Amino acid sequence: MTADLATTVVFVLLALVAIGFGFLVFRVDSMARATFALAVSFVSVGGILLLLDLDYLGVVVVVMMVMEMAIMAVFMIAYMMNPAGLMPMSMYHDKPRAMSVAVGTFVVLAGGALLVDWPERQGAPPADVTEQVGLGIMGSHMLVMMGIGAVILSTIVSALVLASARSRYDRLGDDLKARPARDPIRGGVGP
Amino acid sequence: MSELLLAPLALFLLAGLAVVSVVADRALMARAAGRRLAPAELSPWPDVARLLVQRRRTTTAPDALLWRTGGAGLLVAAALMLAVVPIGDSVIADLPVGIVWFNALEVLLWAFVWLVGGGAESATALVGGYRYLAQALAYELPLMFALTAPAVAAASLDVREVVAAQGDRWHVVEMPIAFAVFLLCVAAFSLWGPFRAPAGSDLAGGVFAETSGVDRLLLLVGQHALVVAGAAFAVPLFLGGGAGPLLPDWTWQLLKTLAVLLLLVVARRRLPVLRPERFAEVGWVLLVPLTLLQVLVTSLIVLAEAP
Amino acid sequence: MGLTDRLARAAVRRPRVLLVPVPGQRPLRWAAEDALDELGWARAVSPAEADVLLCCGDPGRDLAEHVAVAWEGMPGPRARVSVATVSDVESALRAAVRELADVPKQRQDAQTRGAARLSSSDRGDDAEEAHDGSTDDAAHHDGSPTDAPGMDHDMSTDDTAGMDQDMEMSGGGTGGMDHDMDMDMDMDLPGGLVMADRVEDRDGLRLEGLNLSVGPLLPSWPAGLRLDVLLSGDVLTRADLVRLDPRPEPPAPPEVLALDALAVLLEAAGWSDGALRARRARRAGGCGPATDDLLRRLRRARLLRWSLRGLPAPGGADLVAHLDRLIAAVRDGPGPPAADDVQLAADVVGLDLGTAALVVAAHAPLQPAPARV
Amino acid sequence: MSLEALLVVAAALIAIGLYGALSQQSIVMLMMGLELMLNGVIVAAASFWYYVAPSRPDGQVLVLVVISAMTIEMAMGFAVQTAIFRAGEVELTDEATELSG
Repeated sequence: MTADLATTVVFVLLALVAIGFGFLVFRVDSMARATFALAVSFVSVGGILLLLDLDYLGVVVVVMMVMEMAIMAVFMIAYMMNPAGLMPMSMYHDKPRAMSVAVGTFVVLAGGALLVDWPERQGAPPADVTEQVGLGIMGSHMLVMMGIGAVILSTIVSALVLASARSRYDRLGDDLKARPARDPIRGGVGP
Repeated sequence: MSELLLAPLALFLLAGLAVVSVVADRALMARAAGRRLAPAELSPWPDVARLLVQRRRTTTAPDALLWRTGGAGLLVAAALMLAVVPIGDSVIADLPVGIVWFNALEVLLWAFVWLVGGGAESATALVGGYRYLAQALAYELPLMFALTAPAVAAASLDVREVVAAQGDRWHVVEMPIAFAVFLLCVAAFSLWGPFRAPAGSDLAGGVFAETSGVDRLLLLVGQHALVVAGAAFAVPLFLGGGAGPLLPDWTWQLLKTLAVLLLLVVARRRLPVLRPERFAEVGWVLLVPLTLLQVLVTSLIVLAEAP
Repeated sequence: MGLTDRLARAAVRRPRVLLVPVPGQRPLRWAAEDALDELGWARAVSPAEADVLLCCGDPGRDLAEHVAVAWEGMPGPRARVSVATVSDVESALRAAVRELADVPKQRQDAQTRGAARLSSSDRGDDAEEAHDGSTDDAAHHDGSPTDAPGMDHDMSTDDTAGMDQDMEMSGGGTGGMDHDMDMDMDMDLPGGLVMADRVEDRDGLRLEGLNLSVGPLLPSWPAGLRLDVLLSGDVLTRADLVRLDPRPEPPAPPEVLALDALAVLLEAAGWSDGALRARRARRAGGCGPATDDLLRRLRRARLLRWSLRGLPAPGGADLVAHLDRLIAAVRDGPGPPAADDVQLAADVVGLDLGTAALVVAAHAPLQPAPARV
Repeated sequence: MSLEALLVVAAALIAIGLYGALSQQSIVMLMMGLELMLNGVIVAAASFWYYVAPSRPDGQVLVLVVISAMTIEMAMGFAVQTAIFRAGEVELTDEATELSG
């Protein structure tokens, strides 16, 4: 039973960290801290996934989310009027209403979680959990992943189109014949 | 070997190899300067002592919490990377997803180095942080694909399985591109040699610019530890782990790690810094397709050899 | 006692030296660099990692202010020495080591600094600065020990007193974080800094500008050159070039000048081994095996050329052409071209901070054209 | 550790994320709120997999889908932010009013 107890303790710790730092995101007065509070929250959720035997997904959550947070930190510094976290940050609108909506949501969701009679566990986790998800996305759930692939591709394209001010006419001239292309940074690959 | 002894042993080896990298580096430097090699000159001890004696320094309004977190993070990440490297038959942390674990720690470095740069609240350090992320974006996908190739060949993310899958033919034979890209990425995530632009002298030290005393010592130790951890990880992934004739497993593993480490040290002295804004294009236009091709080739080999 | 003692003794065996090149004193810089190379001591790239501040000559008033800032930024134990003649270098370094090892003196230094810092947080002034006698109001001298190395700037400070100081100095166009003021929450920025507008970068994004003074104490940086730049992210959107206390350099053989230019350029390109070899060749006077070896390596340096190509160089052309010109100059070609400050200030706009430093380094050892002196 | 406990944690994360998304003015902070909500969804999906149907991959696949959704949201969020910033230096939600009547 000691293993169970240890798991419970670790779970409670991770859950508290995930929730606590999640709340800190909107409480701290510097953007850098907000971003990294969110990163800590994600890492704890990754830890919770590890407790559920989801080794691969747990580590992948850490990979994806820490990367996102690091990029986010750059965007925050670029677009907010606070280049280095110099000004105390407080930008709220509708704080009381937001709080009441959030509390209401929590009561409904948590109440549902506790009151609903959840189905019994069917079957047991396979020996290799990672293999299960791998076979899943390459077999029975392939359509899902193919759909996501298409969405990701279109995201890449549309995000670049949205974010970039330059088009191929800016790079290659009006007749698309300018060589080498007129790039702000030149000389990586090619002339 | 007892699992309990393994962790201290690994830390000891980490420290030893880090010292070796410093000594080799200083020896190469003395050669370039045309000086005679004196033992006293090779020792890293005066540098360590200097930083231990030096006072800590702070900036006008640093985010001390974040700054210190980042500073300690490098060393912690390196130690955790080593945890999944098998030494002989045993491994400290028997994770079934060791390769992704390595990747996750490498990604944590993004955050740590960014914190070191951004936490100081100084313009040069901040620009160093930007550079690290710009560089990281350029090498991350190639690194992921380079890690994918040995995993595909072994049909497992477990580092020990990857070693077992190699047998006589090391992975480096069939995936040289992945090996080269992996080493390049090790240099890149440890701000090493051609990839030290984020801590470059053109930015007065970049992310390290504001640190002194023990803070700097911790960062430098962490940096060297990262290089060692990267070299140690390359061995089970691409160089057959402990496989080799006559000598016992762990000796071969140590020798191979040492060889990779020295290769990285020589690269550091011989190559100029790659300007990050130019490397970005190389990463995306050249390395991503190359590593993808590598994964394709590896998959075809796996299929061809399937019973 | 044993360990502490040994620690203290080992700590001064290989100190890091921050070199201050002074305009008109090129031979002193060469002597100092050669001495460091021979001892195997590394040069500090920032005050934060420096133990010894070595002035190669007597800095003029403007440069002295930057030196004072750097001195304040050194963590300690620290020593400050100055050389007047080439033969002084070694004794100066020895004196610096003695000073570093002088524990009571270093302790006292730390205590006086601590006291100065305590009182300065009340007055928004710095004792060290005050008795240094710098009275030039236009120059930026936030003497806090906390400034970025070689770059004066104030990222942030909470106390209003410090900001007031910045405001009166912002007339000099240096330092001070620039904020855009069109948002309400910005209005109570302490001290009411003079704001720069958002500036357009090369991608057409209008981010907030940051005024920054770059140099003159950066590694591979021309003696007494300061760039006052407006940064958008890490891209320079405006650059004004200032020569502090300009003085003509004594003449030297063209091949030695070319080797010096190579050494500085290679150091800036992040190839410290190459720079080391170039300095060796320079010490040998531009002939002998060291020079041949260097030139052979330079001709083969494909990665270096890849890194340099397409960047603006002194006298037109790109840095690769400049490199080739310097290589030729070592053998028998004409000496390196003259620096053109107006061109340089225009060239660096649109580059990022690091690339700009590389372009500046290519100009570093060159004499400014006479009209600008 | 039980399904109920995990779901309460998920509910808390979703609620905090919702609070952030509703109350923050900055577009980037709003996105952080959304991320936090999806974070809660990950916990919920993983715990359903573990406690309800561990023998089927559906729960795991759902987690992968949520992770992809987060990255897509992030990429598009930054792209839109860059675009409207380019157009009018807007970085607060209240200032992005082109579509309001």
